[in-house]
Amino acid sequence: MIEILYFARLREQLETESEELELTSEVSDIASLANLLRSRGGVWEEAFGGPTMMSAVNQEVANPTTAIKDGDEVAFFPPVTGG
Amino acid sequence: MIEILYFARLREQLETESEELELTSEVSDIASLANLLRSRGGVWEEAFGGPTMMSAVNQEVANPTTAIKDGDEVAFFPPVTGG
Amino acid sequence: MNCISVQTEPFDITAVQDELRAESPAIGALVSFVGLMRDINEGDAVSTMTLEHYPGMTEKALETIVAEANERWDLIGIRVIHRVGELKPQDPIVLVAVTSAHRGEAFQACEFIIDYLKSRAPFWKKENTPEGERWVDARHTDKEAEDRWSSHA
Amino acid sequence: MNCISVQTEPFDITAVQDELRAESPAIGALVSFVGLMRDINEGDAVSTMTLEHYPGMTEKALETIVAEANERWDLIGIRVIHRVGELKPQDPIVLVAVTSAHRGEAFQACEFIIDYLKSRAPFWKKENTPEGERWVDARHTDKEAEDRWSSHA
Repeated sequence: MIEILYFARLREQLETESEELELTSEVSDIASLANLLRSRGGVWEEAFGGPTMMSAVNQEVANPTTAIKDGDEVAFFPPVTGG
Repeated sequence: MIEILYFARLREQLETESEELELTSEVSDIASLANLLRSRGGVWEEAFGGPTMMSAVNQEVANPTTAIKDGDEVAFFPPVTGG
Repeated sequence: MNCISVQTEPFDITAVQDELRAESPAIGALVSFVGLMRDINEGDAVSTMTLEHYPGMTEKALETIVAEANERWDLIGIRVIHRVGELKPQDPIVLVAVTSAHRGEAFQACEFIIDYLKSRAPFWKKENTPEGERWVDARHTDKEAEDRWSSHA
Repeated sequence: MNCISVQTEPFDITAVQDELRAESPAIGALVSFVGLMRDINEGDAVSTMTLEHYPGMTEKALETIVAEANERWDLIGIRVIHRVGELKPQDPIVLVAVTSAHRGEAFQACEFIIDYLKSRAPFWKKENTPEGERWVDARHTDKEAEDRWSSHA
């Protein structure tokens, strides 16, 4: 099981703040998880089809090849705009 | 007639804060004025013999070729150390 | 000393700077950056703004940025304070203040921290304009500002 | 708005920054530098310091520096305050504060102004140490800091 968090514009677009997901063998890193989410179609396909998504694993900035394992906290969000 | 001002370490070394000087034909710029002052000997020769003197004419930073004319306010001082 | 804070309450720019410069008589320079909410963005009037963040990760990201600044430069103290929640025009959004013995290091570290914060720390701005709410898009120049520092590594 | 002041009285960093950032809702960035008196210089303890200046020329020099910063960058406000007379360790000596719409310009202008001030404005520091009074020598690094800006011209 992993926890997935969505923030800002993405949270509104997906109408989802967070979810729990059972890890399957097809999901090993950020790229494969994003593929799985995109395959849900609709707003998910739209949201995960673009090139400018940022991600984090256990609260540290991740990239497509960052590994995901059971118990991880994964987050997806748009480019940051603080400061 | 010009007014000459001396500041900081230089003022203490020369034991002079300011003086008035009648311009002669040999003084046309900062370099020739410094030569005249150096020719006084003693502490004047010491002070104006070094390479690191700064100068100003009418309160603007000058260099050896800056012209001096009657009525000018000329200043000599060590490199600045404010801020 | 280094302090990081993410808070909904306004912060006192003065108190922070006074505290920071009193920390050591070896401090010769204090450089501070205050980011303020503007009333115009991309040509439109903005009446209020809401700042969302990722609690937990935000603090971690700021700690990483501060630790990296301390590795790169010889600093005495650092403060990073970032507001979240509702803001009005002219409200301070972020304060980055750095002290060091000499000014060059304080200037570089302060700019480094705000550049990295802008492209790495998980904060998002949503503006209220006469046309309704809108999420602020990341500025291309912020990424460029961050990239500058890579060549120093 | 630009203000320059050379004064024997201590200055209020807060009041200056508050005034500066209240000037316009278009301000997105406030960068400030405070130069503080250190208790150690060149390895020796310093108990007090006296700052001498060239009245008249000092103000002219600061005005020239501020005018040049305004020509180079798109700024909203500038404050330059420099103390003269007797100072104690941890006293602020100089404040340079700059506001602009975006941070890059404010950072560059603030550093430019203090770099130029350090090598162009007629101030001289005399320190009191256990061995007696001594004039502070100009730091070579200040001249280098100023020279950096020539390549931008």
